[in-house]
Amino acid sequence: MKFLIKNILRIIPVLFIISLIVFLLVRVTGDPVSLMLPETATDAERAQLRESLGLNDPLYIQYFTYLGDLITGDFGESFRYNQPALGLVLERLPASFGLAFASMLVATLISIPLGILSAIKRNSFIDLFITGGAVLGKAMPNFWLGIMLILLFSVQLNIFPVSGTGSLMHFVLPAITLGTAIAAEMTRLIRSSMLEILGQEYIRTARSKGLLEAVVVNKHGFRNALIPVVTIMALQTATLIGGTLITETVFSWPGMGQLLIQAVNLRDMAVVQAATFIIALLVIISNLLADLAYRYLDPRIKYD
Amino acid sequence: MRMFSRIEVKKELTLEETKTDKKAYSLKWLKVLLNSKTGTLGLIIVVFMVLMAILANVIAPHDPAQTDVVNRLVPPVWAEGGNPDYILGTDNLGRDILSRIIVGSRVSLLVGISAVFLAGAIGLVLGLISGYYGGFFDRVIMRTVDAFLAIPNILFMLIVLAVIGPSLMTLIFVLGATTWVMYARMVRGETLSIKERDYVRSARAVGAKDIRIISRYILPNIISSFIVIATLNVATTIILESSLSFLGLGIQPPDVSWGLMLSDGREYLATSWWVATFPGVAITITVLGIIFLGDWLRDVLDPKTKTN
Amino acid sequence: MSTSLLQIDDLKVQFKTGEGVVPSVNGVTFSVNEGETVAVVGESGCGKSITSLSILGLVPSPGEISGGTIKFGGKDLLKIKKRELRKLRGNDISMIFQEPMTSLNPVFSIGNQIGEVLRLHQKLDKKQALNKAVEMLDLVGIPDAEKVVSRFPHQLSGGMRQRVMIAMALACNPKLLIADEPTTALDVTIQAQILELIKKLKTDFNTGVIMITHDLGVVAEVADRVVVMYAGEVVEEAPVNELFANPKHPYTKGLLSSIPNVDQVVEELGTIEGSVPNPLNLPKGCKFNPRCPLATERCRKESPVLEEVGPAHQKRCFNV
Amino acid sequence: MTQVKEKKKTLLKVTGLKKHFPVTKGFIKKETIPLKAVDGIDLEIFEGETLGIVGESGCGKSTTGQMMLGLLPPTEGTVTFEGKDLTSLSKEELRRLRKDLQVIFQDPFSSLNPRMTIEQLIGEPLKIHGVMQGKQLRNEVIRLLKTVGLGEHHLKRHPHEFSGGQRQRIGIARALALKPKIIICDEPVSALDVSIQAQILNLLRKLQKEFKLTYVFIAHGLPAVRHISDRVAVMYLGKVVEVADRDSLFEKPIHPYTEALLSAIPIPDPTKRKEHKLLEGDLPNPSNPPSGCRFHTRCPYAQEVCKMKDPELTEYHEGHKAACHFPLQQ
Amino acid sequence: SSNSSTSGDEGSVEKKTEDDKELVIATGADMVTFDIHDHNTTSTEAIHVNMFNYLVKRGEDGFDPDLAESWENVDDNTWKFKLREGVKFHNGEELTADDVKFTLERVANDNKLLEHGNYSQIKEVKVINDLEFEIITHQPEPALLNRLSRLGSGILPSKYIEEEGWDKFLENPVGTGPYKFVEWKKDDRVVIEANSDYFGEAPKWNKVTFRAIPEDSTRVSELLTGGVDIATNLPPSDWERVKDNEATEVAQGPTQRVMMLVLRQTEGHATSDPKVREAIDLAIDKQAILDSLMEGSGTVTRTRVTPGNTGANEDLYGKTLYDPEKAKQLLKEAGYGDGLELKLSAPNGRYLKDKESAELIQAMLGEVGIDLKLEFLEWSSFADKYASKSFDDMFLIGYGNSMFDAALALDRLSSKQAEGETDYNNPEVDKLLEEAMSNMNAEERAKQYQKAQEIIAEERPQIYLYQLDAVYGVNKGLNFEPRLDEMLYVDDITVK
Ligand SMILES: Nc1ncnc2c1ncn2[C@@H]1O[C@H](COP(=O)(O)OP(=O)(O)OP(=O)(O)O)[C@@H](O)[C@H]1O
Ligand SMILES: Nc1ncnc2c1ncn2[C@@H]1O[C@H](COP(=O)(O)OP(=O)(O)OP(=O)(O)O)[C@@H](O)[C@H]1O
Ligand SMILES: [Mg+2]
Ligand SMILES: [Mg+2]
Repeated sequence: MKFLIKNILRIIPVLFIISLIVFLLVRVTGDPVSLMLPETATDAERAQLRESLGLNDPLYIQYFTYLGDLITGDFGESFRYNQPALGLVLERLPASFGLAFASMLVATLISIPLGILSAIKRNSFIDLFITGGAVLGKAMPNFWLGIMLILLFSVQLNIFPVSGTGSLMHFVLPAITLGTAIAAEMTRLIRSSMLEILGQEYIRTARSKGLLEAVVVNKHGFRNALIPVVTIMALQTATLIGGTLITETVFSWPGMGQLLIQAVNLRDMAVVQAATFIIALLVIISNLLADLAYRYLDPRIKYD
Repeated sequence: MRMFSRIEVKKELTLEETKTDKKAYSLKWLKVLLNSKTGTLGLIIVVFMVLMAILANVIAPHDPAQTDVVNRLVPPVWAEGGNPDYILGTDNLGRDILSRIIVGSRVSLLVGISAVFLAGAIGLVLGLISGYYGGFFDRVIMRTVDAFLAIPNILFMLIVLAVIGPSLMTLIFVLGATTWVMYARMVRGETLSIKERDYVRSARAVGAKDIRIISRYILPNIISSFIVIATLNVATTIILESSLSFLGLGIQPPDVSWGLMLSDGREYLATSWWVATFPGVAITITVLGIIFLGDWLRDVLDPKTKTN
Repeated sequence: MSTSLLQIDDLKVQFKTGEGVVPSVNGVTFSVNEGETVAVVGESGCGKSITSLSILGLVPSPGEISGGTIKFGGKDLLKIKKRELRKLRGNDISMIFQEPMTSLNPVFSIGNQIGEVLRLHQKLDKKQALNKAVEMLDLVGIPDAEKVVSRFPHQLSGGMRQRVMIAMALACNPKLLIADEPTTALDVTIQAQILELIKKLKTDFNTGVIMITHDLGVVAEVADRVVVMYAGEVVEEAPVNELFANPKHPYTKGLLSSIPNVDQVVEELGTIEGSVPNPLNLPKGCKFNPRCPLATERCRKESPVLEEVGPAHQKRCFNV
Repeated sequence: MTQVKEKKKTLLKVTGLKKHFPVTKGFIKKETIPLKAVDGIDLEIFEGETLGIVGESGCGKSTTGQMMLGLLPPTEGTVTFEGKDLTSLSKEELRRLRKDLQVIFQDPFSSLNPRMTIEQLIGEPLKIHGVMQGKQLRNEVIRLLKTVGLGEHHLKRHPHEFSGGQRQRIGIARALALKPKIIICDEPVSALDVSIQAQILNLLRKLQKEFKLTYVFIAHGLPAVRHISDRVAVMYLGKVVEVADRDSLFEKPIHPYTEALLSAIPIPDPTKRKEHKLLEGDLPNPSNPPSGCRFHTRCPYAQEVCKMKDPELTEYHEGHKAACHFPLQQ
Repeated sequence: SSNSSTSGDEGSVEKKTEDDKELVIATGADMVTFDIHDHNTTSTEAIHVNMFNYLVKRGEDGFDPDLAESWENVDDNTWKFKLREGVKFHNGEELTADDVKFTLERVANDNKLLEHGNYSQIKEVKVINDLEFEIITHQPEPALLNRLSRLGSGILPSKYIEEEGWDKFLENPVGTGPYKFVEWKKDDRVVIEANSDYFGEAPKWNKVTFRAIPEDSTRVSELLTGGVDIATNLPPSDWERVKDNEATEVAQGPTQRVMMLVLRQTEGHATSDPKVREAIDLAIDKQAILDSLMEGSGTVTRTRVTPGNTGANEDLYGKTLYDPEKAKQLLKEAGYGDGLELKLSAPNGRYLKDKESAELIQAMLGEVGIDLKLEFLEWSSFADKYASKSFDDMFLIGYGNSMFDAALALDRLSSKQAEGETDYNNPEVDKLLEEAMSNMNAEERAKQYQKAQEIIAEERPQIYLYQLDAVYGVNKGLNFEPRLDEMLYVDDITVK
């Protein structure tokens, strides 16, 4: 409990810096007025809008106003949807979250067995094959893989729906698309983590007890290998969410990714800010969860 | 509690008798390299790609921007309807895909390498300061790193590029400015651990100044892990650039990059496969080469494995 | 003389590495009897651990056993099936390793790790295994055994962990216990506790013990018989008193003169010049010749063989 | 022996030396409880002598050594070297003083920068202090190498090309380069093979004679300490529990801990197998040391008072001090 | 073309049949809002038209009644309308003149609304009785009916909005149209269902879903697999594939969008020389661009006012100039014999094949010795520059015209509007446009516009390239006719 509180407290300066980054990204770099008004708007109208948005204040004042709003959860209104930006983002959260979760699941299901296998069959043909596959998985851009999967599994084979949401089947292709790169990363990681663990003395101890090799690997080895993997998995959350930007577009998945891309394109900065902030928060929370999992997995930390 | 009171003296070859003049040493390296099949392959690929980029203008059979409206979407030479003029076929504007790949290697590698350089430089300096001096700097830098890590790279880039407009320079800058955190984290971690090693203590004991300790003791000992990570990141950056192209924010024509070709060609995946496939293959091979090379470098440069 | 429990004959182990073949064990021969403690001494890298790991078929990966036999209970451990060997491990033959800090799995409780052997070999259920684990911990002198079973390795001190390792090794009443430098990582006060414990258990259970060490003090303390190794070979073997009183091999002599003694102060320690040869580039002839004060032309050309020099005393040297 | 000591002048003196490490408990956020690694030590080191410091792992030997060198700022107390208080010197002054204070580390593998050649490693101290350069420097390096039994042909090699004993020699050469007055040897032989240990111990003795060096010799191997030291200090949990000259300490220990320590050492003579006076239990956790006399939890002679009162270090004989309520011999 | 490497059995989709009462249409972008006055996107309106009705509809020639039964010009500034009786909103309320007043005055008065500029001509709506009202304009407004039959002209339920508030309306919009709102899942789908109380012909579909699928290839794949019945904006690369597929076909038709280069005539720019402008025009083979990038669909043109628009000059339509030799000649005459460097800014991804067109144009201009530097901008940056009129020599843009009137199309070329952008200044054109603006004589007005177009085509402040076609992928079981206004009236789509 104490641990949680302390970590949450540590998040505050991070959020503060994030707010600064987001603010600078959004305010310093662009003037949303020209996109918010019709082409026919007069200069006077522009000036008025600028005034009413507070864009004429000095930057630091703008920042503090913005920070003040932030604390009250007010990210401003989306001018595209004329709705509070935060609400829009939160509305999309479940879709993105579901996709991210499914992808993580896919990644885990793929990477754990393959990672372990290639570690125990180190330097064999299988290892080379899996390592090669992992590199390939990493080298394929998301959008390309997504389109290929659609062409193969939906258009040619007619197994999965092409796009959109609705059923569990709809999850399959986007989750594979998004999960592949992460699976690739994780496979490599599990492999090296496993290799390191398998060289540890307690593995030799386990063998000297007469345990089956499978037990040695899966019980004594994997539990330990999992510890660094969990951390990396958490670090992948950012990548994962970043990946949704593209995957959601390819599969017209109604999540935050699409919202964000359009918001950026239209300079709907309230939404951009809200979404960036929420995403950052999500990443931070998932890191926190990973820390918790870490503590659970590694008794050395639990009792320190 | 510090647990290891006595140092593990591990299976250390006593190399007293080994003759190790410089030449033999480099030969050994080569031997080690050739011993690793993937490492050799990686090196060959990377050298090939770099040469291709350097000599692009000389070896490209066509002007990569030259459109040929009559010969649009010509399939590669070996496929039915192929044209020997265009070995890998042409794209929707009738441009020679092979030439575009050759010339595109320039931008792709340039972006990958420069961005990594930039990010690496920022990360190295901040990581060293953070790890070596600790204290307030460290806290500020590390919280900033956390903040950056919480915002997905691609999102960061999306926003900046959309707002200030994509160009080669901004692209490199933005890629560099968002990925420095990885290096900073890694450098900081290594610095922290090396700082506690006895050889750093011994440097202090003989009266070395901070600058000397950082430059002669810490830097040389993290540089190899650094190089490994940087190498691998060149690959990641190349892929990232293609994703940005997908979002319309990557390299802008008339510049060509593999990412751009791949992204443009996606429209033809179902009908004219070669348009997107070849740049994709170029990316894959390069990434493969870089990763193999990086993995191998990891093995060779790591002093732990070196002695064994 | 009691019956021979383990008989190692002409064991050869080599490592095929990128830089060449490392012959780390090069024709090692010795035996262990029931209830007897055989100490194997030698400098770092001379092949002690590899020899002991060979017995259980645990030689790490680029290494392979390239010759010899290891007879245990009439069977050659190098020929039997993997499954049979696994049955012996932890049951008839068990091992303790040097590093108590890293030999226990950090993520499982002590009880779990000790119980694991019992469940496996004695087919106990979880509950029984746990009870037996507590019993074993008691036996090795761990206070509060009931509590300790549920702890994790990092919560114990080095000495406690080594006791846990011993408890684990002895859980199935093995006939042979291999202890690979079990006290090297421990402080003297703790080392003394552990050595006492091993001595006591040996007499209580009549277990044969192979004690690997490079501390001649430890050897003098616990061994019945001593095998001295150098560069992958046995250079001398003798009962403990005989060896200390009457070392025959120059290497053994050098070793004995080079240890400082708390009991008596000498102005200068005896030394063995030079250092252990690179296993990739072993000297011709007697492996010890470059460091040997008595080396002759013959030593540089021919390899001596292990020969009897007294009752149960063998040495590998041309000099008399 | 005692008369000799009278004449000797104190080179280095520590008084009331303490080091408390802030140990962060909890995973990320700190909740600091001090780990009392060194908790009030007074020691004197006389010119030309070797002071051995022994004690179990974690009792604060290295920490003391580091503070003596000025590498670690003490939490409390002073370190006086030739009349100058190291703790009050500026960073730059301290750096210059380093010439006189050198160190040899335990682990020959991690105490040499793997990326430097032997020439650089040994020449570096001279270069840093601007003592010499160029040809002269190189010659000096070669001379140093020869002093420690290595040769010119080793100049261009890197540490990993040497065996442990050789590396330790390189470390010694590096420490010798600046002609220091005192060398703190932090377990210089613990990591080495027996046959090599003897070489290094002999070398250290030879150098001491040759260069009139003063050593602080930290070790937990009592035989080596006895072999090399003139005086010995025994530490337990951050405190010195007994200090005396060598023979008096080994032959007539006063503190029960010293006695136990001596008894625990295996004697390399199978005919002298003896019953050990075994100590119970382990070294307690230094961040939560026992009250009163820290040794009382393991002491066979402990009584009530030991739990309550921390005994003072008292001189029982000439130069033989111990901190115990129930000293073994008076 | 050569690129038909796919087989015909891609996607085993069935043809649409009679008893299938549901229709799914895939669009490239999601609807923007249900605030009909606060968007200016055709694709949003294309959905709205099924839920809302205008007062009048554009018909074959002239205008047809919709909510308004009849209308007349009372005077230059006053139009009188009579509403159809018994029209009900989806929530059951009756349509009255008050609703019209509420709707039109809102957009006419609120300058924050995106459509304000197109309705600000209306001064007020005077309610006569429940069914009758008058629209009074500030100035004579010859194009009023054009304005009332386009984007943002749907009539809103005043009572509902006043009582429940805009937020409620936006969440649960109510109109008079043949289809009622069911749900809108942003960036996913808009679902509407048949309004059984519709005053007109009964709706043909029970349920219609508009799915937003931004990625072209995904949209095509959905069509091929039967996931959707109609896919808009079919990328040319996939036409063959869609045609080859047994159950799908391609439907195409012209749109209001004309692609053009806008040239700066400001002093100091080479493009201020009419010879250079002509040379550019002559150097570009527009038909070749259509052929190579759009599979030949689209129509070359020398005017922006295409057939179907009031004031169209059909003589300039379907015509194009291409004469690279002459272009070289002209350049030489203009003093650029040894080459000329110009800069073209173009949006990337905004219009069909915009980037590729610019690249082809670059190549074609290169042939005649113009070194064209391309600057591609992602749309929002492009829009920024557009608003600040800060393009260099020229930019590529595709204007639409939802008004179906020349006024809107040519307005930008009046010297006042052109200032800072093209700096085109021709008093004659200015005069023609000015007069036509408020000329209530339809025929004469058309003449004025046609004349202006002729001058513009000669002087080339804008070089027209071609009119774009809209291309749809359609399930073969459906009758679907693309409309010039790109609206998707679902009741016009029927099962064969
Ligand atoms: N994984 C390995 N790869 C290559 N050579 C190895 C490996 N493991 C051991 N060796 C070689 O085997 C030899 C014997 O090693 P072993 O571990 O038996 O030594 P040891 O006598 O136990 O030494 P120590 O006292 O340091 O434990 C060493 O010289 C080493 O070179
Ligand atoms: N930098 C540090 N931070 C926190 N605790 C430390 C630090 N350095 C040492 N300690 C702790 O201080 C205590 C004394 O450490 P020190 O290294 O001086 O022991 P030592 O007697 O030299 O032990 P060893 O024989 O293992 O070298 C130990 O408990 C150790 O864990
Ligand atoms: Mg060993
Ligand atoms: Mg120490």
